[in-house]
Amino acid sequence: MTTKKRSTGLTAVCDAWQLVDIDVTASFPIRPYTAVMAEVAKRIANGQMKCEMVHAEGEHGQFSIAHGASMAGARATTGSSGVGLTYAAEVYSPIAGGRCPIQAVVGDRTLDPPGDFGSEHTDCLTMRDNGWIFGWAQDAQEALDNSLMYFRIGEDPDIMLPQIVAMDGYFVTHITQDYEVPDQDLVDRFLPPFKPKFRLDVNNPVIMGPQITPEMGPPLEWDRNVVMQRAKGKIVEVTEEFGRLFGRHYAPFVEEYMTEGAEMVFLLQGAHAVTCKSAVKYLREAGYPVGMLRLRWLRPFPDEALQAIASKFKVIGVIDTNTSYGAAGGGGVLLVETRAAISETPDKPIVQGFTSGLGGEVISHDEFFRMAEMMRKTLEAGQLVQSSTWVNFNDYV
Amino acid sequence: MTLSVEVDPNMVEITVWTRGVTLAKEARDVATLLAAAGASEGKYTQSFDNYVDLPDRIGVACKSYARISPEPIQTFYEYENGHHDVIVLAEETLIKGQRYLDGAKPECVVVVNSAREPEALLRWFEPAESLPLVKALACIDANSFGAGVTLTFDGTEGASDDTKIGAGVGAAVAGAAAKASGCVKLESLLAAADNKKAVQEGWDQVRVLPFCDGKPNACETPS
Amino acid sequence: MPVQYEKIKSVKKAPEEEYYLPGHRTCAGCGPAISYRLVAKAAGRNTIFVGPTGCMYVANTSYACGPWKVPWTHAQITNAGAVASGIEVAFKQLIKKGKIKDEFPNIIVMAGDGGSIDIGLQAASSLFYRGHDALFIMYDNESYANTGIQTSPMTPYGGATTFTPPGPVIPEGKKFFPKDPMLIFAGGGHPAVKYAATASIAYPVDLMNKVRKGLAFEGPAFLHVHCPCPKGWTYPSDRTVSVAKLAVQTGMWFLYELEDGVRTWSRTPSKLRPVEDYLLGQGRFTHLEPEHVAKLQAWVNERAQVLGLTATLPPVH
Amino acid sequence: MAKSYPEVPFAAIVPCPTVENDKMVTGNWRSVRPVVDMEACTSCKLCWLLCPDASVVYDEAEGISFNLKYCKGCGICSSVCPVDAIRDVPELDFID
Repeated sequence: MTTKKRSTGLTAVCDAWQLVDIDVTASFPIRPYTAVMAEVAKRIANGQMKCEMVHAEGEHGQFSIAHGASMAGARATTGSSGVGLTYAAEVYSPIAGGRCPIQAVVGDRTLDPPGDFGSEHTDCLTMRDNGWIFGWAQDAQEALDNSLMYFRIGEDPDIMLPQIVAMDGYFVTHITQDYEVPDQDLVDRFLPPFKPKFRLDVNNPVIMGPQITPEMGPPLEWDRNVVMQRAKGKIVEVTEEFGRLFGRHYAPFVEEYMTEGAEMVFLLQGAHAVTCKSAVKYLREAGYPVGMLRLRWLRPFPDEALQAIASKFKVIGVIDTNTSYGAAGGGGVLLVETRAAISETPDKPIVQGFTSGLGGEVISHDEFFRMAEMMRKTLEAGQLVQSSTWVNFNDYV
Repeated sequence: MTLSVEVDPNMVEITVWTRGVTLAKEARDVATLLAAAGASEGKYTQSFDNYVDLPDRIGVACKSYARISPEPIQTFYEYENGHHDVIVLAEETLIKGQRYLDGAKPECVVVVNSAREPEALLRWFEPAESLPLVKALACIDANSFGAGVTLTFDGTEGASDDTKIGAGVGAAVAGAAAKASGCVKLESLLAAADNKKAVQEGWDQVRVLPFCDGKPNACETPS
Repeated sequence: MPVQYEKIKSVKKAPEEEYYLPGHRTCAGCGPAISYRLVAKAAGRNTIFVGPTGCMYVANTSYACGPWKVPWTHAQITNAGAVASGIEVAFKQLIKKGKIKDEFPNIIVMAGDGGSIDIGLQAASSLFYRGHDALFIMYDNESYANTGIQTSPMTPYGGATTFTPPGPVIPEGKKFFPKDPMLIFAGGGHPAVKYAATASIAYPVDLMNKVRKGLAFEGPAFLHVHCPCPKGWTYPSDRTVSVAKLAVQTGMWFLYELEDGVRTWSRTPSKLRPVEDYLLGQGRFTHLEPEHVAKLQAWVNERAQVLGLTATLPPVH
Repeated sequence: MAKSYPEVPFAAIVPCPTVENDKMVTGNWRSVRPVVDMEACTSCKLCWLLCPDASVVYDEAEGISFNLKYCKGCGICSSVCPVDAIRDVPELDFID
């Protein structure tokens, strides 16, 4: 039976991990993701979950433990936030290149300096070129559902890639919300037991991760590129199946909100989409031809999905809640990726950037309103007024 | 279609085979000396270790390269020699069981550091089908010139080489290679090497067995 | 009750079966390769190796192949202890849940000195602290050898490496004295470690029995194996075993076990040979002046006394 | 024309060898070859146990021999032999 529950996004991911019977998890405390591990520990102690929880010596150790467990055939998880993620950076590529489909949960946190617990997507985005698949959940329900879908996609024999279930620190990790915990039978039907292609098995001994000759490098990298592209098809397939089974229907890649008749759209990912939707409603009532696009995946980046809808709009206002100092366009990672994705699309819209919500700040309704006004100026001008705007710093309204 | 051009048509490629670690310095010295000599003659030159063979291990076959060209070298970063004019084996047993003739240019010269006569080494030439490319097989007993083996990590893994260049067996081998192939002049090599006597001995005492159509001593007038 | 394991009685009675097979790109005369072969022989078929970066990764797996008959996985030079921990808990849990039918395997980390006591220290310490049932072997060739011989914490005082070249300003080369991994890992700071031992490739039967004993203990065990490196220490490759033996004879290496904190000597020489006998044959020490040799001798003598070795010690000149 | 690359295994994972790793044949590293004097050899097996390349072969009937496909000629076998029964002979003294 589906159970209704009120808790946080971290608890919701723990609910998913319990449903999929993870074998191993590796923990280390860092705000704000920590509670998912506290929840696992509690459930192991009271017998609800049967899993080995290893208290790692740091994030580098955490990801390495999960890597080892996955090579031995276990369904393994871990997680982190902020500088914890950058500390573990060495091992991301070996895990993905070794095709070990572990799952990490990330509650975003600003990188130091200075000390700041608030959400910024920069931590998770530093992992983006290592071959992991990931995207952001906007609420606890989506965090749980993403966890289930990511296991299914990542462990698919044609994919075999590690995944990150990302969510904004505090917003999704800490603010209590209502969600449904699906039925165990349904989950069992949705996700088969983990079957690695190869595992450390004395009866079928293999050598994992040997040195290679230079000419083996390009074909191995090509394989990693191909599987990342192949994952897009799997994402569509699994998201649809998830909807049929569980009754919650997600757009595979790009959620559209009030885009009917919209000439300009916000484009963003994660928790701020919840406030954004509300702001869009007010703005529509006030006559702004505005809508919203929310990315559900960052890797693989949904170019085709964006290209298919981009020409419906005249202006896209990309909201980056991350920093990429000195990046092309003067904004963040999403601005660069979005511009690149639709650069060759016929009748492509003007893409302008906004940087907002840094340091874990709320992006308020008022700020959305001002961004909309700036987008309207672009619409009227028919060209970029300013490539990238750091909201509250160099606004032009 | 793609362009069909000959890049660096007049460049001489010298490939020095050696044994890892113990003889790495000597092979590097041969390459360094020949390149330095070529440079002093106004040519464009390069010399470096074959990165793919690194890290080298004691006994493993590995290579050092020298390139000498009358024009600026266009394949400066194409880091493996693929068209050898001169093939040097810094240790005699390399003649057995290595494919050093792969990629040899027609009329290439093979120089071996060995006290044995060239004729005695013929049976091991590899691969045999590449023999018609060989113009001459030369032997020099470089170990006998009292030069000794210099073991140092200078010059390895991209480091500068502060140990004397051409103090060890490499000097005589370089002298022999220069004489047998004509790739550089004796005087420029003498100027470059630390042990000039060994260079001279190598030049004087190299025994050259000329080839024609893959057969030794078949030429009317050995060049 | 002492642990039960099948003891190897002599060289002749060593197991015939090879698990570290011919065909690897280690140096001719490689000390660590000897240790790998002996460890694999002693451990047998039901073994999984974790091989962090170092010579025993790079040289053994050149290229897209390896010499092991049993499963082997790479780990980063930083994280062998963590990867091995993950493997260990996975086997435990998968067996407990009935997801696999495997017999719990011997999990052996073969880490170099850097991967154990320097950049790999944190992960190694954590494996020991958490009590994973694994044998962590530190094959010690006293340098970062794979990268072309750079100093590690285990490089002896006075050892020349490409990062500690001797020169007029620094005549001795390496200035620091090495860490003591036995003390760090098994000196009481990691209570879960019930068994630790030093071994040497020059004493192969002793080494193999220590492997078996370490595996027989439940929980983590540590083995510190002295493995001369002909490339890094610059001596002719046929002398690897004799250099290892000289280390034991001069006290540059001590052979002992720590079982529940109690030290048992594996060899108790009645007198130590002067440290010069060990230094003379190695290129890495040729630059040493008498004052440096005296410092090394004093260090050896002090260690012998601290460890409680009752041998006659050479004078310090 | 596009360069053609070798087929690569999934994630570079390869099967373990069972007898020898013939992807890394090292017999051509050798500049000296061990030769055993069967008269002098006492079959103590020390050379067999201490060969880094597992290339000293022992057979009860045949005694000590060498796997020359892999022997690198390091000379450890001859140096550890307590009765000097193994000699290192220059490799070019042998035709094969």
